[in-house]
Amino acid sequence: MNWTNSLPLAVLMTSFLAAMIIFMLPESRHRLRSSINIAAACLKLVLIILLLQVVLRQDYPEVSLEVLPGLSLILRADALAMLFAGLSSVLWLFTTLYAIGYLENSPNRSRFFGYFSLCVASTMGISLAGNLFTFLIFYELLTLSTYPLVVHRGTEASLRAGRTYLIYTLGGGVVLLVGVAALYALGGDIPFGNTEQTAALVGTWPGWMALIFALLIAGLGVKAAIFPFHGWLPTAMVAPAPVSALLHAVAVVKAGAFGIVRVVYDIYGIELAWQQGLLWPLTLIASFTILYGSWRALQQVDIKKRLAFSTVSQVSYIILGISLFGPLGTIGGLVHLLHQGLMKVTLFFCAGNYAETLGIHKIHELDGVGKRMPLTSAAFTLGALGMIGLPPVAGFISKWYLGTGALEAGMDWVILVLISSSLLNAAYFLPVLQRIWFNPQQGDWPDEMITRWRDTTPLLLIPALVTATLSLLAGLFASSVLSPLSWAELITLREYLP
Amino acid sequence: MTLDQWLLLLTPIWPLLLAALTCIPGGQRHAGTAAVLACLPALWLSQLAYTHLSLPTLLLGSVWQTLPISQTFLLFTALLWLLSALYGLGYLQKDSRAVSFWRLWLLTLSGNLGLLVSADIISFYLFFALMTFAGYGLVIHNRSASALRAGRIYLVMAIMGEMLILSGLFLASAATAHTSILSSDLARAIPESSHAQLILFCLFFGFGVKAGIPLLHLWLPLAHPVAPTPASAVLSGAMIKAGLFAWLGLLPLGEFQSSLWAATLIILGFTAAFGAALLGVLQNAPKAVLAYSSISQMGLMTLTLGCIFLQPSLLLPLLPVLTFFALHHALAKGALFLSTGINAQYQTIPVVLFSLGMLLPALSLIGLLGSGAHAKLLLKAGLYDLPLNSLILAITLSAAATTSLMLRFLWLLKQQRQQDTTESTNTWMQLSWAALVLCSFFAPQWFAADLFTPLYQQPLAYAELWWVPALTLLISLWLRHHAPRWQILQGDMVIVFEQASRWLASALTATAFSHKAPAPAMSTKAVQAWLARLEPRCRSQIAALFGLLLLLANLLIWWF
Amino acid sequence: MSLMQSPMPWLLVIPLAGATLTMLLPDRWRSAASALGILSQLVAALLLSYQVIQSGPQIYAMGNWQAPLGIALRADGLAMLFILMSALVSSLCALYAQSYLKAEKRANFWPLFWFLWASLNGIWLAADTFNLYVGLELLTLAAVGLVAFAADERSLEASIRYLYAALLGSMGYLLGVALLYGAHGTLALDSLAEHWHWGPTSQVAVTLIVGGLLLKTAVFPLHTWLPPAHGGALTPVSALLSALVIKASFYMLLRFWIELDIYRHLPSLSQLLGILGAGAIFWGGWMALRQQHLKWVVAYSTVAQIGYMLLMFPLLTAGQSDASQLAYQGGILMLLAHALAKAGMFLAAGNLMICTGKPDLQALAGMSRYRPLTIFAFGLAGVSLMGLPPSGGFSAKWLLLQSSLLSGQWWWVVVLVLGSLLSAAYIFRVFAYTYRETGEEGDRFARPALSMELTALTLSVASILLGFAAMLPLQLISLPGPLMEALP
Amino acid sequence: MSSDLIFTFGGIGLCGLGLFGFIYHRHLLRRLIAFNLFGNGTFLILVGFAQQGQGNSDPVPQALVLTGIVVAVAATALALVLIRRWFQLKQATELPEDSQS
Repeated sequence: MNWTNSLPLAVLMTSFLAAMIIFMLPESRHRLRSSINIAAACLKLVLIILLLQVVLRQDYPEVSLEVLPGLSLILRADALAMLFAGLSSVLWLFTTLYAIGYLENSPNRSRFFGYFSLCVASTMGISLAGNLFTFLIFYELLTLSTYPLVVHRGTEASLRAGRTYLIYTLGGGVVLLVGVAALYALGGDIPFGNTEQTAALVGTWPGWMALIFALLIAGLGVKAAIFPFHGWLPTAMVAPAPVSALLHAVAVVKAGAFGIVRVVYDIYGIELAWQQGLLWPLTLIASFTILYGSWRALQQVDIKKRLAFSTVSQVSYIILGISLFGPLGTIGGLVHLLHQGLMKVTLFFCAGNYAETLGIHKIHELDGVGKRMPLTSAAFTLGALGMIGLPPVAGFISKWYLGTGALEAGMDWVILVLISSSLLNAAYFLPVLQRIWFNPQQGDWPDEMITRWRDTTPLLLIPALVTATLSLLAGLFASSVLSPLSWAELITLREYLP
Repeated sequence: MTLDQWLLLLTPIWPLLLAALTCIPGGQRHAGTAAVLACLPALWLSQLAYTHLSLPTLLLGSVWQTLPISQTFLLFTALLWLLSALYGLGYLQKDSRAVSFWRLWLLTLSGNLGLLVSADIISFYLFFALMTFAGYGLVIHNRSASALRAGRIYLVMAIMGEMLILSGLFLASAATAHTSILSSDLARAIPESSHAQLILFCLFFGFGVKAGIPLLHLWLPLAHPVAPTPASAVLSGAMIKAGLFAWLGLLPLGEFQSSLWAATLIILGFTAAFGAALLGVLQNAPKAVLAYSSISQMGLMTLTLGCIFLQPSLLLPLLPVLTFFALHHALAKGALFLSTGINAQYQTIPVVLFSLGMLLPALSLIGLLGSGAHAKLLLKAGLYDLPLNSLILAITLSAAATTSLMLRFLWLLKQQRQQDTTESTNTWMQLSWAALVLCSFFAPQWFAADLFTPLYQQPLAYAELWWVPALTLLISLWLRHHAPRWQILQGDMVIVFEQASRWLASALTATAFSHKAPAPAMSTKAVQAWLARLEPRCRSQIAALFGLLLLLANLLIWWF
Repeated sequence: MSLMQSPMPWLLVIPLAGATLTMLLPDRWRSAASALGILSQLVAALLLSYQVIQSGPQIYAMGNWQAPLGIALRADGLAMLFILMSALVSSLCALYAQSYLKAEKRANFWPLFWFLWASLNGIWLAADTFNLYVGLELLTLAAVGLVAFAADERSLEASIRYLYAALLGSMGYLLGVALLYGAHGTLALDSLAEHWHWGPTSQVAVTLIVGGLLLKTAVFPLHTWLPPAHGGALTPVSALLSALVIKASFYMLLRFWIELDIYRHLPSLSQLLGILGAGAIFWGGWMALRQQHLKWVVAYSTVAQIGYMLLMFPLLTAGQSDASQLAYQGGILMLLAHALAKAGMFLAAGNLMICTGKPDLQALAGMSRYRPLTIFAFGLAGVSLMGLPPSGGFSAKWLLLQSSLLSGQWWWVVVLVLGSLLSAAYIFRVFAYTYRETGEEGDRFARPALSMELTALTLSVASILLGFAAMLPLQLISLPGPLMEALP
Repeated sequence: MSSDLIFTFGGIGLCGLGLFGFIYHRHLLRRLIAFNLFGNGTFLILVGFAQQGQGNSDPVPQALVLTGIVVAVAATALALVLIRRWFQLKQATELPEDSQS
């Protein structure tokens, strides 16, 4: 067996083993734990880069293991998988750094980082899954490994949030399970990518396949926080900031969206889904979610809550892009998968910095914080502008492709959705920026942490700055070969080529 | 890359670099100087041959270039920004927030220059947005309540505009089947598109917000007075022209004949030209008056565009004229704005010079002297071969509007001058002001030699310019004694809208926050308790259950 | 055919010898002897399974006394699987007990333990219905003894209940067997299967047998004796009972059901079993959700899990052979996964109770910080019980799901899905308690021995690994044998 | 009416009695006795089957019955031990939940 075939497994294992080791470590070994974390993250990044080289050469390493008669676990690295894997491995590095800084001298770090790594391992599994069954396994694993992070604080509120989170995600997981099982019952084990198999099935049982599609989307939609199922996201806000970042930008929400990508492109095939008229309801729901999320965000006074609802709407951009038939829409959806990740993680880092450094949780407390924490605020501004979709931040690129994609798919009304969503985004982000930069400071900060640093501690600051810069560069040099955009274009090219 | 290309690259980048420089501790002291230096590449570039620079990795593959129009725009934009910056050096001497002002100034500048050189819509949109949002900071610089209000309105309308523009761009790029993002290709493709009208609507009104066409002008008279004088000078002189520039770049001028749009534009133009005057003369702040005058001047340009829609062939003759008009208005209006700051220090310079400095730009704006006269003449000349002569007459009459505005302005200045004489003198301000006055006066000779024909060679046409202002002067002199003391609050319509929006917002928030969490479901305690008691009962009756089960099983077997 | 040729008799001889030895030996030797016995048991089990895999099912007549009077032993794939399972679980439980029980208790623990194991092996290997009865009865007595072993009121009461219920069940079973003998004149399973004919007698007999076994398996609504017994007993005992003892009667039920072709002739009865299973799933889950006592939660979860296993009966339909195959595999896998996971969970719960010193959930606050390893073990077991991937429980659930979809009985899908949600609810409820930070700091906690934590972890991890290695047991049980032939 | 039928019906009757007693009585000893009745009924039936073939009787049921009796005795002994312990602990002859309901 060729050595590249073991790469996906290695990518998975780096964080999994890290998790195991960290669980074994005693609570007190902080430095060792941190170094293990960072080492694992860097190692994974290296592996991912190796894997990218391989995938660019058009061969897709694969490992599989038969767990049940006729049903096997498949880890396969294709272009799409690399998109997500790349994102999460990059963001994991920074989130880890941030978390190390954020949780400095707070209890239960061993537990936290253990599950943290486990969560990333399952994200890797999701991205590298080669069939729905494998996907399902890691999808559920993700649920399990994120629960301890959500309830990490152990307060009543966080426990309640954890319960809500579980009710939603487990419910979704079960629906997904039924969908997957039904699909398997009809057509056996369908690896991602051979859509002709599905096409045959659709030919035989169109009704059933439509139902299964609905089930799958509903099951995934829970994590992707599509409208009726978005309730867990804002409540999960009680979690520590790195966790929120993880939930919103890297792992959970993205897992749902990515799953929908897989289902639409690699199970049903975009053409087929479009011909069967399965896509337009998705477009409708996504559009509604976009508007609804933005509208609810407008009413929040808590920073993280506002960000949460903005996530609800932003993730539906991805779904929207997926549901638009045509390369441009696809590019928009895929590239937003990355861009939203970068921007949102930045925003959450910054929110965390405000909370950690100055004890700011509410928006009205942000007055004049730009003077006190200029760099953090600059990063926050970048993220916010990106969310509004202003150039040159990455968000604009996604929006541009979504809009053109909508026109290409002949759904002109989507433009209205995008426009009004941007308006709402502006309406709930610009006042915040106004407060940060232009309002004078009201009184002294709620709970100021005394550091020798002007802004905040480097471990909190640097990740935010880096991700902010990345999201800026991703937009500014969108057409360079290294940009997310060109990778998304590559994937789309392979997707739409017959 | 040649030197020209380097300059082209630096034109928008250089201000950004300087802005970054002002963020490092050392650079803060030199923020003002940075602002002055920032315009130099642009100024230089405007004097060079046309250059073209394509940056494939930037955004979606940007293309920057300079063309005849854009060079003229670059010229006066850079000039105005430069001189205003110099002026600002003095104006903001004692200002505590000077540094942040200059940072925003540099950002805005970069946006303004960038949109003039960018040939593709993406980078154009980028710079346009940069200018708009950074401009907000300039507007609300002195955080007074009125400034914040003005800023809010500015922002709201600007975002509305942005969104209109964006949708217009979406549709336009669809018109090219998403093959190209070059403005020129888009403009060419628009007429073929199935939503041509919609696209035109979006683009025209989207940029119209900047250009201050009626009903979208609301932010202007609010923003200009509250902004620091140099800022209002560039706002009203340069940034307002960005709208015009965008129209020239993106609207399918010269190949799209549409009487509908012609009518719309011409009517809007006239409404602006005269309506603004009506509102303006009833203002109490000199800067507000100037703002209204800007609106009315932009009205003339809108009108000219309308004529091009009426008769596309006019594009070629009118384009340079329009550009020159923009240049003239930019400089003259800039000079006037700067003069509002000067008035306090008149005692250091001879009164004669001072009032001359006041009068020259005013007269030129009315169209009696210098650049203004030429602009008017060229405009009329361009429009002569249009079927409707009434248009010419109307333009001539519009001088009345300007005249009355200028009179009002000067009168208000006089009032102000009598009130405060506290300010200390400052050479920077005086020098820059004087320079701008001169520039605006000799603009034709210096900057538009190709269009320039001395006035004495066309005495009749020139004479025609005189009678309207003269008449207006007499009327206003008469009015000055028995005029009703009306006045209109700044930002006329805004008050209405604000009330409406406030009411709407309250209503919405009422609905938004009214929805409570659903009432807890009917308590199931009783049921639970009953079920709980079931368990031990079954426990003690297990044998009975066993028997029952056996019976049931047998019955089942025998029945089925 | 002597003792030497086949390891099969050893599986009975060693534990019986162990029982007697540990009774006779002085206290300090007992643990050593047991360790020796356990090792030899493992060796024997492995040898036998090797034989079975190599050369099909094995038959052995004790002391060359042929049936009907002699004791005939029979080892096919299924029996092998159960032998290995019980070997693994009970040896680990023994290891746990070694450090869990105080010396004097340990001394009395061993004999009962060995009797238990002997009777289990007897049941796995028994070839005729009466030996099954004897094994069952022995098992009951040993189990009751182990429950009563805790020697406090609750466990005593529990053991009395348990004893009575079990006696009732075995009597019912015996009556059924008697009637069968009357109807067919034989007791050996295979010969019964050969000349089997339906009549009122055999129908009543079947219902009696099924009913008795259901009572012993603690199937809803006859489950009520189980929670106090399993919840009240000492931890290693609870683990043994939940993991193995109830499986014995279930195993017998399965053999009857398939080998005597009951599933062909009594579809109504199989639906009834399914309904009982559904009832067990929901009732057990709901009760587990209401408990305040950690081990009772686990015990009630056993009730619910039995329901899952019962779901395989309605799915074993003569019609679709593939669906029945899947159901069969799924049911067995579920049983296996439950054995491992539940043993692991009970042991972990025992550790937690050692830490807190209190049995109730409230006391668990902050435990996830103090004993991450134990919580992890508990969690892994929980994952398998919830049927979340990747775990044996999930694979089993998947198979059952497939089977019910294939056989078009979608209502079982609903039951499965809701049931797993319910189990998630009660397991995560326990978790939430361990995450509470409301309790004081961790220094008041006692600390269980490392070996105890590791045994718990081993079992839980095994239940997870089963999800990846499910093919091995499935291949084992699909070896040719009377059961496989009887399957459609 | 042939002898084995008598045995059978007698046995079934005893079993019924045993079951009834099991259901009806709370007192532990009574329940134990009821269980023994049940058992004896079963044995009776088995013995009855042994009589089917005239003359030489079938050995198997008798073997079974013997074994069964042994097992039953063992069980009864265990039950008695437990009941005694219970009585010593609680001075009660019933299980609490039963006496409640």
